[in-house]
Amino acid sequence: MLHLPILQVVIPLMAAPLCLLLKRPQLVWLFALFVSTVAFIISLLLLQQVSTTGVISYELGGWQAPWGIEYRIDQLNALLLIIISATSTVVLIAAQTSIEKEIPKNKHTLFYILYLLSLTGMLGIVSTGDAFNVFVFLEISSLSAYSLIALGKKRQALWASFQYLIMGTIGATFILIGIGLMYQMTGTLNMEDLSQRLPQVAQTKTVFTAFTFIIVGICLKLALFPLHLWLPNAYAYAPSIVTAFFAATATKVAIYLLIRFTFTVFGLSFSFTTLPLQGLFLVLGLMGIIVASSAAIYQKNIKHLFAYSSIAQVGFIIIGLSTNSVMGLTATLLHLFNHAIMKGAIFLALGAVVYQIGNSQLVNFSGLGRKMPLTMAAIVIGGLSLIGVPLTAGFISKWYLLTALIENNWWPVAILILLGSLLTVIYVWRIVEVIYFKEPLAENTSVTEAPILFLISIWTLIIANFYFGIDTRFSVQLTQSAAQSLFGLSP
Amino acid sequence: MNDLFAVVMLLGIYSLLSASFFVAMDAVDVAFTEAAVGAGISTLLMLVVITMTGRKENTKRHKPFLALIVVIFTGGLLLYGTFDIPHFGSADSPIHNHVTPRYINDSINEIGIPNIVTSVLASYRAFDTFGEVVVIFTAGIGIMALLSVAHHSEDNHKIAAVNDSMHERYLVIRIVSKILIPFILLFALYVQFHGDFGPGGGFQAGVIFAAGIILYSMLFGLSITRKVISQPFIQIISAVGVLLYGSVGLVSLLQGGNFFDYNVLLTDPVAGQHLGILLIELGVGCTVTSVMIMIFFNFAERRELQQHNNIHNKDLES
Amino acid sequence: MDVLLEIIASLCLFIGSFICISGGVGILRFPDFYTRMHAVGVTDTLGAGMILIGLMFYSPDFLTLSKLLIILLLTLLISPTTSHVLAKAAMQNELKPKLQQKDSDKELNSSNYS
Amino acid sequence: MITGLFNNWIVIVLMMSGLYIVIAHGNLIKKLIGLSLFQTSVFILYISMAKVEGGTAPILAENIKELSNPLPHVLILTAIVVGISTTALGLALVIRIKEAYGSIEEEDIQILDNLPQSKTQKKIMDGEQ
Repeated sequence: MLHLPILQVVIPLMAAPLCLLLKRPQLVWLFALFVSTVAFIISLLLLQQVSTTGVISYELGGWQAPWGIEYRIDQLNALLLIIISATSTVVLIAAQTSIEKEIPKNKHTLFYILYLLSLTGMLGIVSTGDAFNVFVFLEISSLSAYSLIALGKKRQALWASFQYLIMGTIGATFILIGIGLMYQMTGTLNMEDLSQRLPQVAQTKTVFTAFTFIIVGICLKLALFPLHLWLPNAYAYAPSIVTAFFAATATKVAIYLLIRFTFTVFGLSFSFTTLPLQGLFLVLGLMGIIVASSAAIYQKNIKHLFAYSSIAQVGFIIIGLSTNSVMGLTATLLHLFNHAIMKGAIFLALGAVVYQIGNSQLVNFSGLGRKMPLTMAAIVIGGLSLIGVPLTAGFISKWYLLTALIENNWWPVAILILLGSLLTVIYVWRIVEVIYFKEPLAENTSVTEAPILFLISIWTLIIANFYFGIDTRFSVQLTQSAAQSLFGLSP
Repeated sequence: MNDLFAVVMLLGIYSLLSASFFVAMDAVDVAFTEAAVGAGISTLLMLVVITMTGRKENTKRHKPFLALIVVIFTGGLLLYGTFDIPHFGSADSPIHNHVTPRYINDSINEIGIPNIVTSVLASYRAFDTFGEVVVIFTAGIGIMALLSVAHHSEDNHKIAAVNDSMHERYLVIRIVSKILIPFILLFALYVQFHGDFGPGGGFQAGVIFAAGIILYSMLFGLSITRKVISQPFIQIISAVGVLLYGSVGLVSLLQGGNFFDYNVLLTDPVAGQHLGILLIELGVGCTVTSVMIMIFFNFAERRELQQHNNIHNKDLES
Repeated sequence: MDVLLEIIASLCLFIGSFICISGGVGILRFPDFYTRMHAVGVTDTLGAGMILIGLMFYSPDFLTLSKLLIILLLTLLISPTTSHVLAKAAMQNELKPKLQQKDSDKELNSSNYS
Repeated sequence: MITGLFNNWIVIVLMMSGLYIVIAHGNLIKKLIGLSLFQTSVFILYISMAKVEGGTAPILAENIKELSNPLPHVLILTAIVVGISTTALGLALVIRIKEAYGSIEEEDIQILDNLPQSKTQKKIMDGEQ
């Protein structure tokens, strides 16, 4: 029990090179699935431990915190760990079937290794309490992400991956500069230690610059509105499994970093009073919602469509942050959780379609509602959840967000958000129309339902979607107490 | 400048100059690494790629004004940020007074090796270094996933024929490097095991070792080198390096300490630290060597394949 | 004795640096690739060698001396080889030396290289 | 006053030239070169902050009192490795892009990407009719 925090990261990490020794893809898949499940169980145990004993601190190498590297798990970390490891496990169930048609046979083993490394990177970013360690694990996850995206079948995948590499590296280097400036002013790299030492130098120009660089760097990774250009292509051309995994987790990790740096490291008073961060997040979030949703309406490829929708959802999440209240932060975290569930399901379902008909152009979907009823139902339910229809998980997070906005008396913002949801209705309706009210294309008449492993993983997420839409005790309680502890209130 | 070859050479020179700057700034370990990596391996890799993609650049600028605005804005912000930075070389700035004094004053008692950089790298912040090894392992795997080609067995006569013709052309340099390569490998091993006392360590040693082998394969042909060091073999070595590093941590877990707590490896904590550092440096060395060789092999194989295809296409056309 | 050592050492250093500078001048003043490379290749070996020898006289202990000796040997081995390879690469890329080019240079060139 | 910050200003100039190359140049190899220039300049920023006036390299020996700060050195060792990994991966991508598109200029690639798309769009429109 004592070593859970480190095992959470090290088990998938050590499993990756072991896969190289196993060689046989079938075996490697089972092994990766097993490892991911173990990681999921560990994250649940960690959550339980956190909620009984409070923050867990684990000193690597037995060196005390500011000198050695510390792993620090509180409720926020535990929540993120669960999101990441759970989606990873569910997505892996379908992986074997999906990559059969999308990736050449001799690269299957390498695919699983990269997948595990990417999982490791994300888990590492979330668990660590050391600013520089964040950078190292960020690079592990990004490097594996670039290679995974480049494994896509079309040549556009290569170009998308290269663009992502350039943007991602600039972002990471910005974070590195920020960490360097911070270190120069305080002499420490440990987040807890930084948060104690930064207020003494908070008024200096250097700390302001450091903060800006870190925020911009994270926003590049996050694909916040004006910096989102790399995302749609990367999501659209990557292998379907990779898209499902990244759409559910990658932006979440970046948002975690944003919350961690603004709330914990720099502290509330610095982030929200010294800087106009609140207004900035609000404006960028709103613009992101409107622009990305409108762009989504005009997409011809459904993967592109939902990629733009992801950018819009990031907008919702950021607006929650900008309210600077416990309620708003709860909404943000809830939406993190719920968005992972619904986007995971949607992209997995798209993966199933790609498996059956070879691409994800909107035209090809016509009439598929009768051919692949379960898969299509999953896409529609996911879409409804994106809109925020009651009984789905999306409703809960939208509800909390609106409550938080009304609490702040931000009526215009609330109205704009409803408008954004309206745009969501439009693009989801386009898909519904094509799926159910059009005749199937000639070449798609013999299409059948997706393979069973696909259906298992898709419907696991859909059922979770309904469950968290109806029984909100678990998710709301968890996010609320995480938000309260971030604001320094005792839960 | 639109000749990429010249640009790459200039980048190499820039790296070498910054390495000398690092020496002037007392960062000998970093200088060593920068010289080996920046001026050595990365220049080499870029040159290999240029031979495949052409060395002329289109001179048209892409978005000069946007770029200029971004650059001026970022630069201005950074400039603004520098005004409160502690002055260069001043001993009373926070970084010299908060965390570091413990490394400087106590590491000799706690770890027992004179090179503080190595003790911080391999013990106090061992997990960062583990991450670094995994990063390079990831890059190796990623490049393999991108570039690996199916193997076709080559017949020995052909190799011998090519070998002979090359022997004529590269006689001098072949003989000289035959003399030099053993020394390069020996030097790599020296750097590997001397990292506790002077600048050096697993990473630098790995790069030098890989450079020796890459030199050999450039002069004597890939196929001959591949007979000694086959692809699967390097892959296994790179995995073993990461596993070795990680299992040092796992063993310390089993012994009742925290992850990477070398104190519990042996009964005497300082000896335990020595053992731990030795083992993880070995792990780093293994992974770095094999990944570097792997990267070069994959690049060069791809290049051979391209040339082969080109010749084939020309035959078809004529 | 010390004075003598000092004088020898500084003489070596002086000669070495003079040769290096002359190489630098050569790189600027010579007309084409091969002659420039000649300037650098020759002076680099000799100049660096002289500087290393000079430093050896200054070295405080045996360890430094032996390290310098190894560097010297490596320089002697590597520097000519690299010049050789450079020249060879230039020849293979059909870079022609600039010979005495006056009125009749075309004939001269063709007669030399046909 | 001014000399104490001089090192940072040099670093800023270097960094910004790297960043400019990344954004403004269309050639992919040139972009990677700019990226590595950018990263190397950040290394210089870190290393120059570690220097202590009158200090020596952080290797313990007798009769040495003042040492430079070893921690930034450690961080930069890690960062150099990360840098070379990124560059190598980027180069591998460039090779594949060259094979797939036949060019490594950003503009050519964008043109080539748009061509088949317009073709498919036509196809789609035909299909709808």
